[in-house]
Amino acid sequence: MIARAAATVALLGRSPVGCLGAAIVLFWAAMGILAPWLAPYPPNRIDPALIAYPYPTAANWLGVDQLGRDILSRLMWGARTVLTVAPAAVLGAAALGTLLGLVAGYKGGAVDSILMRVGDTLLAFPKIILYLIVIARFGASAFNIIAVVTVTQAPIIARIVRAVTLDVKNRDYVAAARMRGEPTWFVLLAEILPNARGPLVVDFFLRLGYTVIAIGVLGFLGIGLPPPDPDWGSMIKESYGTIFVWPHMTLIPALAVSSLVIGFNFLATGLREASEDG
Amino acid sequence: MTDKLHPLVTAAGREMADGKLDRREFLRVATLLGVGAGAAYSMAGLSEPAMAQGAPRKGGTLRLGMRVQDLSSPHTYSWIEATNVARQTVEYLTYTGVDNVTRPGLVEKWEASPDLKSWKISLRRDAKWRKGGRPFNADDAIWNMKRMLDPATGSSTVGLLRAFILENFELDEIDPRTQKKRVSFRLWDSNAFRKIDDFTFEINGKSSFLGIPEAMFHYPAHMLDPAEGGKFGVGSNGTGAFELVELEVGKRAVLTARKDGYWGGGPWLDRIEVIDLGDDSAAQVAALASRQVDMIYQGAIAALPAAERLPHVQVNSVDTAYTAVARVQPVKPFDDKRVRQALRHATDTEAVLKVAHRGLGKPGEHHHVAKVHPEYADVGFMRRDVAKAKALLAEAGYPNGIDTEIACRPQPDWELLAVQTMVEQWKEAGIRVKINVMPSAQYWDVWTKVPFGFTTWAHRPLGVMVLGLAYRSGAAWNESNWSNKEFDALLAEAEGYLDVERRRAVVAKLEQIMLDDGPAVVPLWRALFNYSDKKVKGYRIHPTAYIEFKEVWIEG
Amino acid sequence: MARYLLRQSLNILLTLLAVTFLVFALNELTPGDVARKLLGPYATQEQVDHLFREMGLDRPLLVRYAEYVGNVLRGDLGTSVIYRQPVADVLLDRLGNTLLLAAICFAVIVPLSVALGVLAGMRERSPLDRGISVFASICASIPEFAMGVFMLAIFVVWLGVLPGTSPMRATAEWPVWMQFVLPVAVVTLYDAGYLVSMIRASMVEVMRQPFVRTAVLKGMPFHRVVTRHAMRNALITPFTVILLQLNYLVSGLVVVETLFAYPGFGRMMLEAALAKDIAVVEAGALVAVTVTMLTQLLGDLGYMKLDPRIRI
Amino acid sequence: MADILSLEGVSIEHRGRRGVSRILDGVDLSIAPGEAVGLVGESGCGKSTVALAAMRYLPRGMAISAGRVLFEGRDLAAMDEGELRRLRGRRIAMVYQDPMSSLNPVMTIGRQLVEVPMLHGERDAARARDRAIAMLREVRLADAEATMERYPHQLSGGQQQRVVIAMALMAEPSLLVMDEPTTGLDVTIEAAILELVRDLRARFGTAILFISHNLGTVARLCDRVGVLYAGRLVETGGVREVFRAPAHPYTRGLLDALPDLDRPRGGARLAPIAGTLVAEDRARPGCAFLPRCPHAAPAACGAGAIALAEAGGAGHLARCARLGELPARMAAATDAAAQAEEGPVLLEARGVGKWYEVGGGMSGKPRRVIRALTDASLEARRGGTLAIVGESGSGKSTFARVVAGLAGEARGALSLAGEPLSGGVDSRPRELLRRVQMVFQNPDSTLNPSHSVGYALMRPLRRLRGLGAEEARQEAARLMARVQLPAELAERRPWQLSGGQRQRVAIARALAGDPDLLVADEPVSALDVSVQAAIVNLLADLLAGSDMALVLISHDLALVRHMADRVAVMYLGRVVEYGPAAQVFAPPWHPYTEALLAAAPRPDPDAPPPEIVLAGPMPSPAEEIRGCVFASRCPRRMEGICDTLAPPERVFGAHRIACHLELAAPG
Repeated sequence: MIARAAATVALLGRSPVGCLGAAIVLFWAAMGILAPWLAPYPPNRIDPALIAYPYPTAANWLGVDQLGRDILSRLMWGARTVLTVAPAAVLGAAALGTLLGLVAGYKGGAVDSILMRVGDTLLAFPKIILYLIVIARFGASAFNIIAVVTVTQAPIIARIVRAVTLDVKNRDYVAAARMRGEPTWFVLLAEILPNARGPLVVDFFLRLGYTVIAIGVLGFLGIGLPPPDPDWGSMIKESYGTIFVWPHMTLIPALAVSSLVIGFNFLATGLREASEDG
Repeated sequence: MTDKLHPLVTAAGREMADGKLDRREFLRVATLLGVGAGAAYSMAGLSEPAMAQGAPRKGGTLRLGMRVQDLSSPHTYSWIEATNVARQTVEYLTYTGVDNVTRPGLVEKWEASPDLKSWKISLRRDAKWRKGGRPFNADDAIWNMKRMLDPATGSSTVGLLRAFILENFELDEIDPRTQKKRVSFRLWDSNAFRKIDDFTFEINGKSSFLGIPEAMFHYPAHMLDPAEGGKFGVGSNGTGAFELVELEVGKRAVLTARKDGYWGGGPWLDRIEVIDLGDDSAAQVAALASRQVDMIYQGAIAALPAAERLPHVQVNSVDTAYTAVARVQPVKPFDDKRVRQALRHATDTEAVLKVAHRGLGKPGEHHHVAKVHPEYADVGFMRRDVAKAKALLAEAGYPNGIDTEIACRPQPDWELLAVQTMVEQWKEAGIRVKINVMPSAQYWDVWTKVPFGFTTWAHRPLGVMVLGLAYRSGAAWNESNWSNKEFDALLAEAEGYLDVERRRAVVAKLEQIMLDDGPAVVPLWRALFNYSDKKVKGYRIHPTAYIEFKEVWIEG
Repeated sequence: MARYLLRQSLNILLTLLAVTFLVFALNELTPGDVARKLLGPYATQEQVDHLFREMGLDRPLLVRYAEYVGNVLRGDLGTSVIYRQPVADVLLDRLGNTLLLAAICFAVIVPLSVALGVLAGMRERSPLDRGISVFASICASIPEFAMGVFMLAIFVVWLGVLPGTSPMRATAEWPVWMQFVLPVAVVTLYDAGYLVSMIRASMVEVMRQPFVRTAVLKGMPFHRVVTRHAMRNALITPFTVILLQLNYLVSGLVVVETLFAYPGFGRMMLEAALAKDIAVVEAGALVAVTVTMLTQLLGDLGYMKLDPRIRI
Repeated sequence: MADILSLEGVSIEHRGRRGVSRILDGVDLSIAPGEAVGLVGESGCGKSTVALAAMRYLPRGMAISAGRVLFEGRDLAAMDEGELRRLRGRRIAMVYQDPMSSLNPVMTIGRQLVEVPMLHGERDAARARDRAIAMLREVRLADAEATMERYPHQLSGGQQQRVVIAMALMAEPSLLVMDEPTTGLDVTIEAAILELVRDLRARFGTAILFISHNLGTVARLCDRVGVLYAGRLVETGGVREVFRAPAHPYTRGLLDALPDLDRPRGGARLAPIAGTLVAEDRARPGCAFLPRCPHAAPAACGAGAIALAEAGGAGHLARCARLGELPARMAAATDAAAQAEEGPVLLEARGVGKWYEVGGGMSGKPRRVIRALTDASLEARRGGTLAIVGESGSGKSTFARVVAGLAGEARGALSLAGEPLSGGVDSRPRELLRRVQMVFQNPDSTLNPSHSVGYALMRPLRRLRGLGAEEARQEAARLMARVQLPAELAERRPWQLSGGQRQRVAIARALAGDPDLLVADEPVSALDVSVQAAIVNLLADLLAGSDMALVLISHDLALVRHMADRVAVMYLGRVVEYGPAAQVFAPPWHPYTEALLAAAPRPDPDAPPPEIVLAGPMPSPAEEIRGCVFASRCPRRMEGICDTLAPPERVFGAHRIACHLELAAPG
């Protein structure tokens, strides 16, 4: 396992795009992890004195927002938020989707039909409404956003896993496992699932990118993570009205969120190329 | 206007002469009692402010950026935006100006009985319906008033006039939820509205009420053509200066000038286009900057810095008693008044004003009476004192501070900014508050229920009005469930004084009670503001956010 | 074929029922009172109760749902709480605007992404491929709100050559077509970025197929191999995805519509959902789901047309 | 006359991320007009690269590093794109291994055919179309006009390959490059295609470069042959000289590793070639075959480049340093140990069948019944091998899966040592699972890529024999020794193993439970010949002296002949002939058995061409056939009987044949 991961990293090393992606993601991860130590100011500290001149200065490298909060600090803490919520949400979706996909693909028949139909319905459901209903009902919290993303993305992951399962379940080694009387859960988790790892890992990073966008959109529409803790989408929304005078307040978080998504997508591209060549 | 002065005008004039009545309050009372604005100004020794900003020019189109709402039922409007469109066609009986002075509208003059229970209203004779050319008469006015007070209509005017002219009665139906008979209301007397002649009628109430002329300026109190059955829409009849010619809810509305002559002079504009820009502040600025609109109905704080920098745009503002208060219900930990005090001590209202409202307005003083209110009493400005807040918390048994959650709305944006600013300030005193932002619609479902919330309170001309609505024990809108017997008693006393100085003395005590025991943090008094293109003339922003276009023109 | 269409129609109906019921039930879960909403925050409780009864909101959920379905079947979508208009009127108007925007975007996105995707995929890992791929990947990575912000900053704030909002109303400076430029550009860049990657991947796959070698070794010039043999095959897999964009273009433009104050379907849905305007939300969900299902159906039929191996 | 194609010292290198590797090393090869030259070798020897080099269509990363490829005397490398285009399709055409994927799935056959003349000067579309139809007739496609309008997926594999051949011949090229044109096709189809090519060659006089791993097909078609190993031509010469008197040890090894259709079980042990080709061998300065060569003398063989040298007859060259010193080829030794007596019946199948329902329900497709296996009655005895032979779709694998319990509930009765062996694996008790195990066909999918070899062996030991972790580890080591795998492979992952090693692990895994019955489904068909022989020997060794029974599923008659005690011949889900091996391989034959025997390729240039060539494809198993299932292709079909009445079973002792023909008992 470790050897394989190391091999993948080595292969990734040969993809310039993948390296760039990994570098961007690692950069933001470092920012997020080290925010408590690196951030020059508390992210929510409001300083009315700074509002008069909110532009980048020696004290506030990226300037302050309309409440006089240090943008760099908020950006770093925002990285921490998004890099916690997005992976948690995608992991949740991956766990649920993988389970459903394995069961649907392996069992086939009515179980498959029903699970896939439920998934299709969920996918046909206008997402924004689902988000709104859940958030209106249960409030805008990181947990609820994770839950909603999990539910809306799981069907897609289930499809990927189901496709792999349908392919793999007819492989001879699965037959061999059944012939030694392995229980279904073992066949699913030990024999089939590891073979979905490649597509799942690539999809994981792509999906992280989408999720970062989704969280940003929720923030931008004003139904994202609750203030005051910094969330890049909300930072854009809050300052968007001032773009004509203080564009940096909006453009900096917009650049941050774009770069992170680019990072994830490049990383996924690199991993895909690595798996193709490997 | 009137031949003889109402006795109270004379009394009020005396009080003013004695220095007991504020000049502005005298103006209000005098005009409410039927004295013409010009006369009242001269009685007060003031000159009426001139409205004109040069010679009006005829012609042109004004484009207003404002939500375009459904307009079909004016008597039940809940939002100023709707009335701002409708008002141009279907007018009010009176007009309360920026200066708090109520002037005639479709009403030419009014006279109140000495006990303020009976009001004689005379209509002007030159106001004509656009369609049919029939003059606006007493039947029209009475029909509209009665319709607004009919429980089936559901107009908010009821709340204003209920005590004056309505009575409760039991229906035969049983409410399955409460197992009691359902209660409804009706006019207390068949003579409540009595037509005297075609242009004169009488309003007879069961109690004294000074505010009748102001009530006629209540935002849904549009005078509709009875023939249209209370509905309003494109082409609807009206006495106003404009005609609604196009309406697409959520998109736009178009009004064009009336061609057959309007009683009030003007209008100058040929055409008004209302464009719905959504709630997004950036869209406002973008539209303003790229000259897609000439005027924005209400400025968002986020758009203010940009608007200030646009050379062709002017920011209009007016100090008001508009605010939003962070109020708590008496549940743990806020059941202890020391905790409530700590909340106030931990708040730096000047900073909140500066940060959240960009300094436009006045810092709040934690009692719900504003400097613009006539009976405002200065009981001292409460400076922020974090140490004291901490001490109070410790005293109350929370040495490590408290954790709680505040509910608020994302719109208008300054509210959320204010909450964030206060939350940050409170944190230093050990009051750790999470913010629960809920969509406006949802907030209005729970605003009287959440233990800790941040609620907008609109501008009202008198301080005691808000105190009565929001802080009296058991009042429907007492969102904080706060109950203080002494406060209730003093408030009743204050409401009984027409003499503003006597009222002020009581209000000072009320304010002190609010500071000591009250449920609210009042962070600021807003200055209402909006933006208009510099070529828009004749416009003054009104504390109620009403827009009247008949006097507005576009410079060439 | 007839059997397939019948089955799909049934499928659509079932999904519509499931989704509308879900919306109905979920809406029930969310706090709030339609009557209160209709009357505004300042109406008295009696007035609210009165209206509540009058609207029949005190009846059980299933009864109201059944009534709703009945009304819909009769063509009555109900009345919007926020717009105080028949839902159909509001919906048609907003949908019309969105469809116009969607049609323009679709007309730009599809040829653009097919061209770029094919160009990139025909020679895998060539400089042209690298260039297009990276560009597409970046475009698809920039969220619409960020892309909108960048564009706005450049073209409206800095250069001042385009209008900042698109209320679909010509003004002296900004004719309607100019108001379309920014929304279309944002949607196109974001969406085409994604499609180009899809089409490129499919094209790469096809170019590795032996039949491409067969065509080359017949003596066919490369450009004809690409246009005649590879392209059609390369469009089979992304075909559904391309059609699914219609879906996104109809119900997913909420961000762009909000950014540019464009009076469209997505913004309507957002506002309706925020205001718990159930009739509008339901109708919108109906439209969104129908569009989804129809694009799927269209996708299947198109598949069949494109790929003779598929029979339904 | 000048050579059509000649390769002069061609070396080809691949530059990839893993560095440079040499694919071809100094290959000299020439083809005269009208001549058919075969190129043989195992996978990875570089033979397909030769084909692509002949068309100057090398994959990305590959380039000619030395030598020239001349077509009619002109260097292909010197041609510009336009010249090349005029050459391709017009003067050189190619036929590919996988006809299905070589045809554009979304274009009609007609359009794809017509393209060729249209690309090469034809202006008149109607004339091009007529020509295409004529060519389809030339390749003996029954309904040429209708075929024009069809899509590739609507044709069978054999028909597709005929179309590809027609397309190649459209412009009457002077050279036809055929890269494994019959690989993946059933033997009867293969035989038909080979006959077609022979015939067309005679009529058009086209020169052919024929690339194959199958020595039998080369023997049947070619005039001359070249043997490639690790990118080097190790032997070349007339097909008769090379096959009769192979000079290079590798060529000898290839021939000796093949089972012989004419030698029954116990006749001989196969002679595998030791080891496998590894990457380092390509860069070896001396003989690339050195590490695997039984005759290697490192001093002579590893010293430096070895030239092709005369090896007997005219033009017969071989690249061996010890050419003169090699011992003469020896006849394979008989292996007495393998001739054990068959024991009592272990597996008994009575009227076993498996029908699947597809479609219907929510799939939206009409419900159909696939009759994969019908009414099979067979038995396998302890210590013996029951072989089931037939083409794809014959139901032989279904039978294997039914026995193994992988096909779920089946019709009929199946018993193991008298106890019922019913149901699928999910319902079988553990003891029964242990007693029946299986070896699968595909070495790529037989082992889970995410588990190590050790894990793959320990898991069944723990589950089926209930061993503890440490015991299982030791037992796994013993198992590996038993299948002759070095112990250090236990830590490896499947992708680090060669195909032969993987198949050994699969056998070890099947043996872990110490089964009574081993089912082997095409256990060697995906392996190179040299490796195949070793696995076959291993299976034979494992069976020898044990009372385990083997059910061997294979399409390879020679292999069956080599291994089986009893043979069942299946066609379209039915057993058409069944009996002891000796009787099945001797007349009387079921017409299908006869056709299979005739079609089976033999590495003998003098073997007569098959007398019977089956026409047309096998019917779909979803069709309901009232008469004999073989009737539609039977060369001896009797009108009115065979297609209406089910054939009677003719019994000659233990030998049964299901046929309407009055077959004579062996005299």
